[in-house]
Amino acid sequence: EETLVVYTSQPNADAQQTVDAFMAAHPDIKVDWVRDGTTKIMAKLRAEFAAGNPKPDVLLIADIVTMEGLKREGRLAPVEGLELEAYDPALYDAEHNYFSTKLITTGIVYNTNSDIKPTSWKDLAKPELKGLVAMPSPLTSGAATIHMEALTQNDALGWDYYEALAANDVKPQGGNGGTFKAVAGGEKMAGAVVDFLPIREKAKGSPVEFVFPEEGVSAVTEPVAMLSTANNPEAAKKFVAFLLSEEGQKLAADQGYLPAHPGVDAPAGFPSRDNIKLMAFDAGEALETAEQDKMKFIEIFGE
Amino acid sequence: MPFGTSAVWRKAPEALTLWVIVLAVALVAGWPLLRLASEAVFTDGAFDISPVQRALESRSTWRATVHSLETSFFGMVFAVLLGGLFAFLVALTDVRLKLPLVFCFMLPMMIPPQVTALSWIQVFGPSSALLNTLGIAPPPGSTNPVYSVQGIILLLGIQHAPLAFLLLRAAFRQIPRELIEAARMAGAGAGRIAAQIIVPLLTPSLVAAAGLTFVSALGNFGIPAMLGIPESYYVLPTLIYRRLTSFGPSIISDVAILAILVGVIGLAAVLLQNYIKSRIESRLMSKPGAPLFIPLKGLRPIVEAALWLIIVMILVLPLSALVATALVPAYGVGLTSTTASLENFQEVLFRQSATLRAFMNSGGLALVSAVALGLIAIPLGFFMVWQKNRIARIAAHLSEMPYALPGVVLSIAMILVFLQPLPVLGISLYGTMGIILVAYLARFLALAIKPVIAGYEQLDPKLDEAARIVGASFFDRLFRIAAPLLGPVAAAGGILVFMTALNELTVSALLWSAGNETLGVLVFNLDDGGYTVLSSALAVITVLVIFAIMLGAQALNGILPRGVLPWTDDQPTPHGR
Amino acid sequence: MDLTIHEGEFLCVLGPSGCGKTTLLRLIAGLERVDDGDIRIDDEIVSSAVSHITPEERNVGMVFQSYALWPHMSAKENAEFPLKVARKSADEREAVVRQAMDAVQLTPMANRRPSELSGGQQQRVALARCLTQAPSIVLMDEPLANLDMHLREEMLREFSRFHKTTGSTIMYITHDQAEAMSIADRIAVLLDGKLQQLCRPEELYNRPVNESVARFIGAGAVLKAAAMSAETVAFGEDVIPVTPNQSLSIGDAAVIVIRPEDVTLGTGPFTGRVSEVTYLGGRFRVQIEITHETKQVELTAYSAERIKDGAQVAFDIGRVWAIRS
Amino acid sequence: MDLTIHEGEFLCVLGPSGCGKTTLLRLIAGLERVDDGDIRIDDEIVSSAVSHITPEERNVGMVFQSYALWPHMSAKENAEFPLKVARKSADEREAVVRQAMDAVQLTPMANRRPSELSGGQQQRVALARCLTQAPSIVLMDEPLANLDMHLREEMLREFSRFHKTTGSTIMYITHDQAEAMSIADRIAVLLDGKLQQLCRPEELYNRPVNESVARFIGAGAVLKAAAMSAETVAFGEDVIPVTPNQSLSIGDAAVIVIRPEDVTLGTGPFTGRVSEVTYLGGRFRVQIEITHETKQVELTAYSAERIKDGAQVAFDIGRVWAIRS
Ligand SMILES: Nc1ncnc2c1ncn2[C@@H]1O[C@H](COP(=O)(O)OP(=O)(O)OP(=O)(O)O)[C@@H](O)[C@H]1O
Ligand SMILES: Nc1ncnc2c1ncn2[C@@H]1O[C@H](COP(=O)(O)OP(=O)(O)OP(=O)(O)O)[C@@H](O)[C@H]1O
Ligand SMILES: [Mg+2]
Ligand SMILES: [Mg+2]
Repeated sequence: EETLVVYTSQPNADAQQTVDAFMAAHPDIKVDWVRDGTTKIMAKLRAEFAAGNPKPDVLLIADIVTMEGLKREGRLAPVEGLELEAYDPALYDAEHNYFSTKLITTGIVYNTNSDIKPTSWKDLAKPELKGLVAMPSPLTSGAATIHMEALTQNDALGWDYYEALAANDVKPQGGNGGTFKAVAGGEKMAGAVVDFLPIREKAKGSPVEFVFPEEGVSAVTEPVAMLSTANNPEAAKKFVAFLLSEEGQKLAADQGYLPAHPGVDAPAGFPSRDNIKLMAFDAGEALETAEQDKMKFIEIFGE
Repeated sequence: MPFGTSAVWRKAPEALTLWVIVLAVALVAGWPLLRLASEAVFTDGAFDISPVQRALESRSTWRATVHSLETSFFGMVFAVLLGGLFAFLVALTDVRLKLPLVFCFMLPMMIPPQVTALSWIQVFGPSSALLNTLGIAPPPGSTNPVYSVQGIILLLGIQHAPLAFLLLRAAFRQIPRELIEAARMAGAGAGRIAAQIIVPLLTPSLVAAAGLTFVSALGNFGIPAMLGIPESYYVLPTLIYRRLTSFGPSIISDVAILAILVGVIGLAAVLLQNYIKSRIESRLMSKPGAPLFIPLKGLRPIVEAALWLIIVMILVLPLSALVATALVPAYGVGLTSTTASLENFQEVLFRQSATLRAFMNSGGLALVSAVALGLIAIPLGFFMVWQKNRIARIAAHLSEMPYALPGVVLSIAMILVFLQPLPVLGISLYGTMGIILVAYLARFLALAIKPVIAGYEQLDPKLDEAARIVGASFFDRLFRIAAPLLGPVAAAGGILVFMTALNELTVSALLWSAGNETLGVLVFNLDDGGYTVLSSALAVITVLVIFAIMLGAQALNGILPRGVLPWTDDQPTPHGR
Repeated sequence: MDLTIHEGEFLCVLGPSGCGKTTLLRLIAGLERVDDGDIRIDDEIVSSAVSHITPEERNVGMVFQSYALWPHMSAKENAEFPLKVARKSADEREAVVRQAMDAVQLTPMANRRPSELSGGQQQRVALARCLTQAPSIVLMDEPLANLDMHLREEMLREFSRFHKTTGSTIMYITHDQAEAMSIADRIAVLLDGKLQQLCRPEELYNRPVNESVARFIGAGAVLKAAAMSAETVAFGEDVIPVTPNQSLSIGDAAVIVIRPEDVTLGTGPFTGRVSEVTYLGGRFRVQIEITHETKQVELTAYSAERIKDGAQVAFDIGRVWAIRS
Repeated sequence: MDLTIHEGEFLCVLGPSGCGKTTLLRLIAGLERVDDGDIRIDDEIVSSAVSHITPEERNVGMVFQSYALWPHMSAKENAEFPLKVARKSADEREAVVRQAMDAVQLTPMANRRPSELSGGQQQRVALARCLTQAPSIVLMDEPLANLDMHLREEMLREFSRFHKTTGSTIMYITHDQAEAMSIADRIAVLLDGKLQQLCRPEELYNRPVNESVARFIGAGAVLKAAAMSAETVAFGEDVIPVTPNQSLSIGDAAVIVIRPEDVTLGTGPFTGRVSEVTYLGGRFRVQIEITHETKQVELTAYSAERIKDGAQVAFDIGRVWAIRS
């Protein structure tokens, strides 16, 4: 029996489902998995690098910027022979080092008690919402970093937009969970947040609404990659292939995420895949500018 | 008389014990920290001071340092005041219902800090079920008042007050009443007695309590993360966390540098403690005396009411908020008779197999850590205080560092050291429960030995001398004099370790692996994944389990030695009546 | 127990170990509450089953048997504390403390902590603390137990001086009977939890009220004997004179108290065997074994010269004290 | 200081408070290390600047001045501990402890904790603990300070018995000189950190080696006087006989030691004014003021009768002790 070690930032239940489904498809492979936030998983992995003995074969984390960084350090190994035809080339690395598995978009959430219902990113900078907007900090959340990069790469928004938000008394609220809680709890009326939280919780009765703003959304794509130090590259490849297969993509949809595969139906509560407009995003550029953008962010929001 | 020949053999057990303990401490606490520190100054094997310079030049580093100092300091002051007040009333006066009172007072410490923070947020936010029912909820959109420096200080204080309480209660009990009576006879009023007699007499324990609560607050992540980050108020642990999010290859060295900064602050605190202790002689002289006892008379109902009000504030309110959240189907839904259900409990208890496993794992880890550390504390204190052994002293000081560091940092240090198979033994702890255990041993060492050392410091060393005179060997003195005298304190420390380890999150977060998940990790992961209601349900279950354990231990009280259970009431009897 | 101390009196309390002397002082100080009965100071009830005035309001000073020094304060600070409490000016404190430290001969060690002092020095700090407080009632629990003879005498002289100048009432526990006799106005004897006798030292020594007190106070033999007349008791085949005692009449069973001073060695109608000789410094204590009422009993006498153990000695007995038993 | 204790000897250490008696015991017990010099037991060096045998290996027993009882053990358990340490069987322990508790008369309180005992009872627990240990060398630091006279005597008798039956060497600190004289084989006098004299009690009392010892031991006056012959010294306008002393020759400056026993009141060539009379129980101490070498000095005498303060008395002085000064 082979053992495959997976480090993932998927929520627990999702990770368990994914692993169970994979093991059902490959009964000869036993999967050991570790789940934690992307930051912690990366800290753990970094420590393992430093100690010279990284454990995982496969990495399944939130964003491609991190993957890009690892790729440049030579920590990843390309996986060949996958069926990638259906996928948007923007969703995987040209050298086949990492592959997006789903789309977790960052849009706008608002409390149903709110007087105004924002439909555009710019609405968050309106005076009616002064002091009432929450957003995750890129210093805490990987998704928020991508979001910042996407918005600042966008000509229509750019840093001016962040300046306007800062002027509107927006204070970055930790991670997505914190932002969502602030809005759902009524402390804030609106905020930028990843899609699945409000969509799921709304279904259970939480007083929130999620909108895909007209400028488009940023997305983290939960890329999967095999490490160059993988002990079990064969199984790793099978795992990657499984996630990108239709079966794997259906699983993501069942879990309540937008699948990366355009041919797989979006889960309930999401608009159809075609109606979701993604903002353009360049991971390589993001990797280069991320550090200094964070500094800029700090300057603007005065941490 | 055959002195000379046997001397070496007679001393062997003593020397052996000392070295075993010192080496154990060095292995679990010293080595990882050293390894971590080396990461700060070595980049790819080459000595490189530039990351240190960068970190020290960064303004955010200094701002976070100042924030850390202020929250830890005031958190400590608050914890010592609150814990000291309870300790005084419970140890020396005739307030009734001491058992439930202490029980309830200890509970906040058993609740993971992030859960505490969460529940306080829920209590005071605009959507607070409680405040809404009372009609005094702040309007939607107003900032939650607990998101503030004061909020952080308040919660750090409440979270750690039980630590101060336990240390000080034992100390209050040891004050011979005649020292207080002498002051009363001189006409001194209560205030003066408190300030000029009791406080100095309590010095070792007060300093230990202050040190422990300060270091706890310094290393606390959950509270400043939940309450500070939304307000962009960073302390060192949260700054470290933020650095972790930079993902780049420099994380480890950045983190190591900040960790060293925390370590330096912790060390400064230790040195300051030593300085204060050396200035104030508070060793009681050994003529035994009956303990002090203060009847409250007419004040008793008022005092009792005030105590219970505090309990309501620090325990019932946040806990009920937590329960309320656990009962609703989704976060933000109001708790009404129609929305309330036990669905979340069923989900975590019966549908998620990890829950049961996590309880077993955490329980086992906590138990082993508590017992092991309780056992180490007694000889370590013996060597350090009664034998005035320098090496033991260094080991004891070293043991405080891992407690001051943020858990993430400690676990990184653990990975750095224990990833590779152990030399000689050839087994690898990484990816097993073993590494979590080692990390727990390192982390909670301070919690276990501080109370014991403070206990030793209040006792007259003549008690040991008298035993040496009658020819008692090292083990005789350790087991028959030191252990019974310090046993209750050590056990109390061990129970603290157990309770804290059961809920521990930040250390195990990086160290767990599939099948080895701990309770704290489970609670955090649920919350982090957006399942706040499930995580609340699990937190409620955890509190209930702890409650049950405490009750179970209470049932065994009859067969346990006196004073072992920290919450039990061994009320001093008024003598001569 | 009913015990009245007069204002300005120096009262010693004598009693065997564990008889409740310390407890008595604690009751008077207000450190313990009474279950029954009452304690008055200046005719005011300070303790009773229902009311209780706290120690700090009583202006009572106490030297504890265990000293109760505050380990965190230097000798001087310990002594200064009552003055600080009384809000005395720094100058005044300085003067009073200096005087007290001089009185107990601790000025050179004024800045040491109690743990750096010898046992006797610690006890002297406790004394100094009591002196500075200068309370109207002073309770002392074996304040000189750890001091050498000369220091003891000086301290006693200091207490006398203090007693006279301040007019304070002193209640003093000691195990040294000679000390008690020498300093006390009156002595209270506590036995079996009861006050047995309260009177002037000479009366206590010469006329103990009952057998237990007679045995407890002073040395010597306490023997059963029958009263032969109002002024004689049977002793062996002889009679010996007794101090006239109202309560004693002919034929009464009595106990006689033969103090060492009542026995004169060398000549006399009686003879006995020396069973033990102990040097006491300057004189010897001689135990003489005789037969009295068919039992072997021992008398005690003092002798200036050493007498050989086992020797037969002649002796006479002076006028002794007899109590109806 | 050079001090040799013979095996099986009962040695008392006398010295003023704070002179280092406790420290001496602690050095012998091995609780303090020596800076210089050495300590030998049975000719083996146990302490020196370079080597140090630990207290637990010395088989030395000690009664601490502050008792050092273990608060978590009952009185009985405190006493039993040395036997447990010596791995005695339960039966044997039981028997020995019972005997020791009986000896100190604490059997009824055997199960109390030290904090529930009176001061004297605590001290007796400390004694019992030392008795059960039965070490070959026993160090006692004022073991009877808190006990009443009778208990003290019984304890002394118990020590004597213990001393005789076990043949152990005892070193005993006390402030009570009569106690020291009565029990000690030899007495060591420690003054100003030096061993001044080490000899048998009678010799110490009668022939102190120097002025300081003379002042410290016993009561009485120590006066300067010129030697008139080998057997007389000038006293006022008269001469008084002195005990022959080798070291003294005519014309030497000397100090004379006039013990109260040397002064006979009533008749004699000298007169003085009674300045103070103190009752001691059975006898009075009388202070007589006289002029000696142009200074007012005080002599001490004992009297069986009370003498009026301020009266003029005639007195004689017996053969006194003179030391070359
Ligand atoms: N821990 C200490 N530090 C400094 N000096 C000390 C310490 N302990 C005792 N001393 C001093 O050493 C001297 C000798 O003390 P020691 O206890 O031996 O006296 P002692 O002869 O036993 O007196 P006492 O009869 O009063 O008990 C004293 O002057 C005392 O002040
Ligand atoms: N805390 C206590 N609990 C119970 N009994 C006590 C306590 N303290 C003292 N006793 C007992 O009360 C009795 C009286 O004690 P007290 O201290 O008054 O005696 P004392 O006359 O001062 O004796 P000593 O001369 O030995 O100091 C003793 O038999 C003692 O055992
Ligand atoms: Mg007493
Ligand atoms: Mg001493």
